[in-house]
Amino acid sequence: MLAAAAALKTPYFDYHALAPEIVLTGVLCIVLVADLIVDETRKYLVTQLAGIGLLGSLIPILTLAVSGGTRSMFGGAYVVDDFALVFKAAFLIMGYVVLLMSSNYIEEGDYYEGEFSFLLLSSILGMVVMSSSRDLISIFVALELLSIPAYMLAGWRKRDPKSNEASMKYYLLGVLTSGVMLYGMSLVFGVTHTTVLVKMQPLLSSGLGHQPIVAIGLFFIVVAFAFKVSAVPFHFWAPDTYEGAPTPVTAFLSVASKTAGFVALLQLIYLGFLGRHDVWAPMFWVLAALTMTVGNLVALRQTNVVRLLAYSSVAQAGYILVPFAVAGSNAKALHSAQTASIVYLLIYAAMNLGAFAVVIAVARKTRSGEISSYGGLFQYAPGLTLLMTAFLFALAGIPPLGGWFAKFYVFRSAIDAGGPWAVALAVIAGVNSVIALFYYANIAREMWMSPVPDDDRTPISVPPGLAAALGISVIVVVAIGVYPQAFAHLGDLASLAR
Amino acid sequence: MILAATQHLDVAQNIVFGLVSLSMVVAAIRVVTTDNVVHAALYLVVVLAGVAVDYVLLAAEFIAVVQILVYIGAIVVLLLFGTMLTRAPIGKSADLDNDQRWAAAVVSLFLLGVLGWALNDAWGSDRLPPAQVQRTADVGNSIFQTFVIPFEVVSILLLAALVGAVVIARRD
Amino acid sequence: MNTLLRNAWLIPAIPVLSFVLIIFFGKRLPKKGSEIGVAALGISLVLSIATAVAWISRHPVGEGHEKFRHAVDHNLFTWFSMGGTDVRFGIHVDGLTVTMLFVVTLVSFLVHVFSTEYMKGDRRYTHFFAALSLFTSGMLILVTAATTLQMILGWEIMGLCSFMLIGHWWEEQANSDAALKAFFTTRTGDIGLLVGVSVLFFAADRTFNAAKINELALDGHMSHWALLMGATALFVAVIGKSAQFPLHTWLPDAMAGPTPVSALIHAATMVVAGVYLVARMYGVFWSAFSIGAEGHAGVNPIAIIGGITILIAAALAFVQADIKKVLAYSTVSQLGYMIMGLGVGAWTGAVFHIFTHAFFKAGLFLGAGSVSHSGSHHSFDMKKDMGGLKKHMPITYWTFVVCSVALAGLPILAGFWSKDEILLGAGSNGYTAFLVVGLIGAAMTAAYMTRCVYLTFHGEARGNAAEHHPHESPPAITGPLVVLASLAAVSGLLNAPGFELFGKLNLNEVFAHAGIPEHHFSLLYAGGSTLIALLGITAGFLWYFRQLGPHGITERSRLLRAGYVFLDQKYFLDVLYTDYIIGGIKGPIPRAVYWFNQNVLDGVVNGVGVGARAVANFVYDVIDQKIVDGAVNGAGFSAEEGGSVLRVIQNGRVQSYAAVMFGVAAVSALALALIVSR
Amino acid sequence: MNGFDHWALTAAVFLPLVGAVLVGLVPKTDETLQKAIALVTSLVVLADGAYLLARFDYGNSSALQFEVNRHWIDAINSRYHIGIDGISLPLLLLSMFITVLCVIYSWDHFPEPHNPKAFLMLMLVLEVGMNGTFAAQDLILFFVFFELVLLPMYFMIGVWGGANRQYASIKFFLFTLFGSALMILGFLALYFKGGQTFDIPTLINQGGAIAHATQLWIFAGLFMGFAIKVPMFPFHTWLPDAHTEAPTVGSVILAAILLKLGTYGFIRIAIPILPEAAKSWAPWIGGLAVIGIIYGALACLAQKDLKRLIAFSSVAHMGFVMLGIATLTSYGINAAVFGMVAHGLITGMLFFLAGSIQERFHTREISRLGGLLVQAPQLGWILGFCAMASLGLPGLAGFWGEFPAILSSYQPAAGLSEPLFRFYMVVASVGTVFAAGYLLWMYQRTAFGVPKEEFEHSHIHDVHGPEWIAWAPLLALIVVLGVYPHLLFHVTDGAVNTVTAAFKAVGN
Amino acid sequence: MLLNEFLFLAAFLFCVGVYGALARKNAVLVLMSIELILNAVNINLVAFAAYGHLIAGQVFALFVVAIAAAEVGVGLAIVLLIYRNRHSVDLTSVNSMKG
Repeated sequence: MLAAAAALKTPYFDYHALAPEIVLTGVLCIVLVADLIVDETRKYLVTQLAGIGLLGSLIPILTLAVSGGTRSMFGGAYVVDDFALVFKAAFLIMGYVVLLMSSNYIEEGDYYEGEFSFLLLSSILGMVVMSSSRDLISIFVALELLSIPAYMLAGWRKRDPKSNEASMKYYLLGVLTSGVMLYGMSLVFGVTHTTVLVKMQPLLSSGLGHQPIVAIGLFFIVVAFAFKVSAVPFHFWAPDTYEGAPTPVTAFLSVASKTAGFVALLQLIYLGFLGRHDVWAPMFWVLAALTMTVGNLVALRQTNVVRLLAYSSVAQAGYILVPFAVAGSNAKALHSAQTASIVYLLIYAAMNLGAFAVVIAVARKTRSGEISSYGGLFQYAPGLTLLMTAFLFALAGIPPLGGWFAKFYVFRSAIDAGGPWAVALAVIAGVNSVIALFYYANIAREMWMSPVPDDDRTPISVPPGLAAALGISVIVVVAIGVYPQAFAHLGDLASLAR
Repeated sequence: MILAATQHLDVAQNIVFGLVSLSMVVAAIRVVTTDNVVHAALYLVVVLAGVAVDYVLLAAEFIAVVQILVYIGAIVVLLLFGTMLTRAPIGKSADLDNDQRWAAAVVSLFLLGVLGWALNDAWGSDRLPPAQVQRTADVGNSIFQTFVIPFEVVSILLLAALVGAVVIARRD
Repeated sequence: MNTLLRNAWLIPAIPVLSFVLIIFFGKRLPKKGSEIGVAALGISLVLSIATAVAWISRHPVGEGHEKFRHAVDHNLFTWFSMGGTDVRFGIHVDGLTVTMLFVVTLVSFLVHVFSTEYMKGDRRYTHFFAALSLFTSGMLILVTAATTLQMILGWEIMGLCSFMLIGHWWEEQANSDAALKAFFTTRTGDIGLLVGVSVLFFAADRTFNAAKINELALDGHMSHWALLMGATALFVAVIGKSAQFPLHTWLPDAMAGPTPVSALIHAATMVVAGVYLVARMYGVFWSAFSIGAEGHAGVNPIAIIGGITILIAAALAFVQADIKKVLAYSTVSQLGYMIMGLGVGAWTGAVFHIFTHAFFKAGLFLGAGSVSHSGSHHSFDMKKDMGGLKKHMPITYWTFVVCSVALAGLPILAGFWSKDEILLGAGSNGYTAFLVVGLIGAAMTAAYMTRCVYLTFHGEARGNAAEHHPHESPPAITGPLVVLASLAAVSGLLNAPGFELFGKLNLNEVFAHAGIPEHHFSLLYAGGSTLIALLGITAGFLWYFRQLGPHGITERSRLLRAGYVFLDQKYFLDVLYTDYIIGGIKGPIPRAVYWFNQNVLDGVVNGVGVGARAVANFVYDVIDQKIVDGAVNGAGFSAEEGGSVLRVIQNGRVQSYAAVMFGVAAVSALALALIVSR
Repeated sequence: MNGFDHWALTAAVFLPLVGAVLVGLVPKTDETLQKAIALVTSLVVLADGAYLLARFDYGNSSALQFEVNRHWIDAINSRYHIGIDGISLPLLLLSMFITVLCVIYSWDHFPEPHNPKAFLMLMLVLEVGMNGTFAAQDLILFFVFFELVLLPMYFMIGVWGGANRQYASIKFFLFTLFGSALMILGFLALYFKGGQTFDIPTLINQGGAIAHATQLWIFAGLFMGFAIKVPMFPFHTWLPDAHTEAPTVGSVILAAILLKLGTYGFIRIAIPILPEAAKSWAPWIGGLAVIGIIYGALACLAQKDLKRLIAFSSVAHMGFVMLGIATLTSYGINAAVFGMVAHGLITGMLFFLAGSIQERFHTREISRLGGLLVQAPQLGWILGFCAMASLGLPGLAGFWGEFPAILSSYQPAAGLSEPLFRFYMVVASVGTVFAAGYLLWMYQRTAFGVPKEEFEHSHIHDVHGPEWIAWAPLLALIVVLGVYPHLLFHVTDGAVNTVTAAFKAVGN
Repeated sequence: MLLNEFLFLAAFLFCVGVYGALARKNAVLVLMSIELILNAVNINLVAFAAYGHLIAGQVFALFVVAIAAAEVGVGLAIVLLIYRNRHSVDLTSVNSMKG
């Protein structure tokens, strides 16, 4: 027994490296407890607490960034490097913005407020963990932690059948794809006998990797994340869930959850499956092309703004997938491809959060998600209109709003890779960005050029939380557009393979 | 001698595996084809128990125990509760399948074919090494050393699932 | 004296200034701006005369027939420079310039004066004078231009002003139609100008300088192909501007403008510009079409076009009822003479014809204007509204007759000398066919002018001439008439044998160098052409005798008296003219020609317009809106359609989604596995 | 160089933005102040332009002047590099100038739904984009400014436009975006093939080294971007719709400046960086240009709408500009730059007139107009003047864009087919006749004759104050440049020679 | 014993699970099918663990079991939620959002 006890060594813990997770976990617990204590009428305090906690978790990230270096734990299974730090910080900020957006929404809708914050925080914790996860088990666990609360958040408007439906669809498809992913992981594990990405990489690129089963394993793993980032044809859940879920949750799903999926993909592709672009390049080529095209084409016919944004976010995922498809042809392209995806993700987050914030604000008055309800918005809410216009055209990639730089980076990675396939994909992306403009501009058209549908011109009151969310988003969007170097630098920093 | 013993054991194992597998296959098919929800749950128990037996055959006793405890003891019960709470007909009901079952069958058979081909290609006749029991302590060590972070994460996950499920499921 | 020559740019500049002043201040002046125009042209006239004097007193170089004066080629400033080419704005003064300056400023001055009375009370009196000034300056810019580019400038300014002036009374659709037609037709010819100038620019090693181009063309330094192309292109422009067959149809329509404008267009500006261009760039044409070369004679497009124009236009002049149209066709015909003259190598003759023609044609037009102003109550229809005006308007009548006779080419009067020189050139240079054409043209000219004079001033007063009270025009109108008639009478003497001042003054180094032949007065030609002209006049009278019955008898007897000397020829002419030519002219030929003119040529011109519009509608409605734009909209539509097809898959059922996902996953997995294991 | 020289160009680009923000801060009701700020801003910018004009070293017009080269996006090696040479200077000035006139013209002409604040802000933002494009010496910077004009113009058309404005505005937007998507791909290819830089002067030095086949493809991408903006046949269909529906000021800016961005792109970027490809593409560009000349003219003849006619005439006129560019000669490109400026002045002026006519008659249908000269003689004469200028009458600015282009196509750069370009020359010359055709026919139908019955008794006031102030400088410039083209040619010539330097080695 | 015996069994269970998830109307039955899939994964993991003497495989399997429990719990909660609002757990009728 003693021997056994001795053998049970306490693992090496780098507490500094884990500090963000620890702080966040602490906040999680405090929120849970506070929710029990705080009086029903003052639940907003819990939300504020959660917000402060999220920001507090940023502090250790800053200290880690200052101290620099890569901290690898558990044989490379859990790594805190610049990539991880950038994304952890990004997730925390996204979480904070979503919290800002949701505070009034949840309160006024009379939904469970404390638990909402709690689940949101857990999901964010899952994402924060995901950023550092460099083995299959951690990735799986992190994925589940970020997903399961999200399934429930999607159904948070309990009395609304649509919200229930959103939750159910998301849950079922999510669980099924995670089953597929697990099956793929088990196969890869069986071939390589390891779960740590950096250890399986050389094995996968050796002769061992050239078995059909490996291709199937890798593909099955990717399926789960393709689902998570709503890549066509694994996107079906997205429009329905986005439409049914509470709008802040939709924003969360379309931004944070999607980013988390991409974070996992980045790690898997650029660490674990590096050197196997013979498998993933064609896969991502098809995924990217389909995702952009289908997302955009279907978006053309949408009449509901949330659903439209859902398809738009599908299409946006397509652009982010482009670099994956073209990376791998050479080392330089690998770097620029990664950077492209990362930069795109960060910029996309700001644009999309902003757009959803406006949707929430407008819905406060119109109580509708129909695009036609945006008619003449400019006449009674010029500020919101201006903001929405900025976000929409940023999403469309029109300079000087941030989106152009994201798209530019994607194009850049494709051209950097060179070759007919890469250029063809770039052209597809280019054509798609034109198609996309049509529906983004359609909303702008409705806001600026159409009459007010019911002639109700009462101004829209924007609660401070929402206003702050809008402010943060728009500042980021414009700042990136004008001085993209800031984010480009982050992208360079966060690159996994250098 | 040892080799002979191993071979004997192997034969025995194979017989057990064959029987168990057969029942699992039948039970699994019944789970997805039976027209009685409760029966389905019971067939599921057979499958899950079979899985536990397989774990034993693979010398993973700890997992086998966990399998019985968590799956048969908790999950199936949970599912049965779910069946009750949603007032599913306890007896037969005609339409438990939707109209795309043929498509589903095609997809899954195709998938089975692909997987079978690829598995055969990869591990065609690889034998399992003689069973070496992996001690529970080793598993424990591994969990609390290498996989401590996933472990912690799972604990938070369970907490979150609990809190969330309560909110979602409760009447208000 | 060189200072005067160098500053000849002042001559076009003053009318430009006048234009600007009239536009901006004209309406506020007591005489509504006309005083500025008259004064400006007066000054220009004086300067022109001074320039001419300066030119004459310029010291000639060379010997005998080769004696010439150096042209003044003076750069004023750099117009622009690009690609290493410095394009200067300069003036070129030589005999031709001086001649033209004098003609243009004089005629224009007189037209200005005439207009002060003629246009009195017009709605756009001020505008009219402004345009008149600009018009004149356009021609003056053209004639003083040192470069082909400046020529384009002057050329197009005239185009603009002709548009403005022909369409002066734009309230009437017909007038603006005529203005548009004039502009389009000349503009069509201008394709040639643009192309020709471009070709010559490069052929002459990147210069626009006209003198340089001429020099190089005559030196044989230019490739013959480029020369031919350039010359042909320029000649296309000339055909348009100088109303040569087949682009002559705009000119009669241009009679829609006020009469002084017609006088200006026909005598001194616009249509003469084409002839001037050929004369100015003669080196190019001479070399390109080998005008002077032995063996080539008789086959150059300039002469051919000129010849055709003479006959075609002259024939047409017979059937016009509108006095101005008679004069217009007459101008076309006379321009044909000039062009033909240039084509047959009679450079001096052609230029001299410009000179003389300006006076009598301006006189005729102004005379017609005088008639309509005071005699026929603003009508130009000879048959309906005139007749018998001789007694009411003696000054107008006599000046008109003098000019007519000058046009017909009877000796001593101006037309005789110039026409004679052209015919002489044609004959001497081996262009015999064109000599015949010229002679026939001369006869026809004499005949139709006789008809015109008769219908206008003789016989019974008809229509307006009878109903309203015809009277003589005021001095502002008759003054110019008298001046012009006098000049029509005497100006021809300038190049009369023994005198030959004109030819000498006009000779410049380029032509001296090229050896363009000069021919001396020949009694044979002179006599012949005089004879022909008289025959024409006689025939005219005979015709009227036959047609007009009793009144015709006096007409014929009067003619018999006047042409008693030629009694012998009378019978011969009678048969020839009456039975064949005039019978033909009266009968099928003019009708056919007119039909051809109205339906084919004019039809082509108008048809081009209609056709262009039809093509335009097709291009716009079908190609642009349906095909090109349709493709764009179609792309958008199909994108949307694609979207709605794809939407069908999104049927809302979660298990359908799952089925698609798994199906795709299974198939893709197999595909990937196969790719990898390959 | 004195101290302000370093800032002058940056100020020229960004001062309008400051103005826009200031206008944005003014309360919505205080319209006079908004207008005043906009006017003062645009005037200050113009004054800055005058400063640039005064300090510009004309003897060295091929060199970049007032150059600023600072860090911007290091990650992609893109820099804030601005500077102007003889080609950009006139266009930059034109842009400043037109903006001032537009502000003046708008003074009491704000189209429905009024809202001068937003309108003026858009106009000033538009100016930022236009000025920036002409000053940018970095491809990415160029791209950003190039695209920056899209949004304001989209809204200007879409909000303040005519009946069919929504369709027109989105069409404009989609078309141009399509081009720029391909253009940016071309830029990126240049970056990777041309030595990892976006710096235009550097690329001009290095771009020739790119393999010919690659050049062809890159040029194709750039061509799409620029040709749509120009617009060249068959990418022009956005233009008539956009022009027809845009408010007057929008049309003016669109015609006067925005179309120039495309041709400017050819001269500044596509041709000097990729001379080999330019040579291979030139016959096709020239062909499309002359098709555009004839096609645009024919389409004009078919028009019933005044503004649409002027819009199609832009297709034809830009055809001349592109023909000049396609010759790849100094003459041709000089002509092109002149043509750009001239077209800017003249067509801008024509759109002003069309706007004023519409304002007075509430229709632009040519068949309903007539007798303009009777009711509003000054307006009518100005229209006639502009029609004459537009059809390329010598002595007015339009001629110097057309004739040298025709001239240059007689002898294109070495290596280009002379017979082909000579054929183009003749076709283009025929185009001048067509131009006369549609313009004068339009003039005849609108200005000549007597007013139609429906307007016979309506009071049509003649040109009024703000209109005179806005138009007089344009009219004066049309004449001045037409009479003395040296003013412009001596600025552009030096810079153009550097553009054509690559073709000079072989005889031009 | 052959490794593949287990792997084939797992693959079979996986595919049966997939069939069930796609073809069953009742939400609870779909949850059961998902359990089949997860068990297939676990058989794989444990088989590989035995094949290569890898502790990680078993640990992985344990995590899968734990998370499967959480998933089922959440899944049932959601099914109950749906049932409460619609009085049905028929997944084919849950299709109010589409297109």
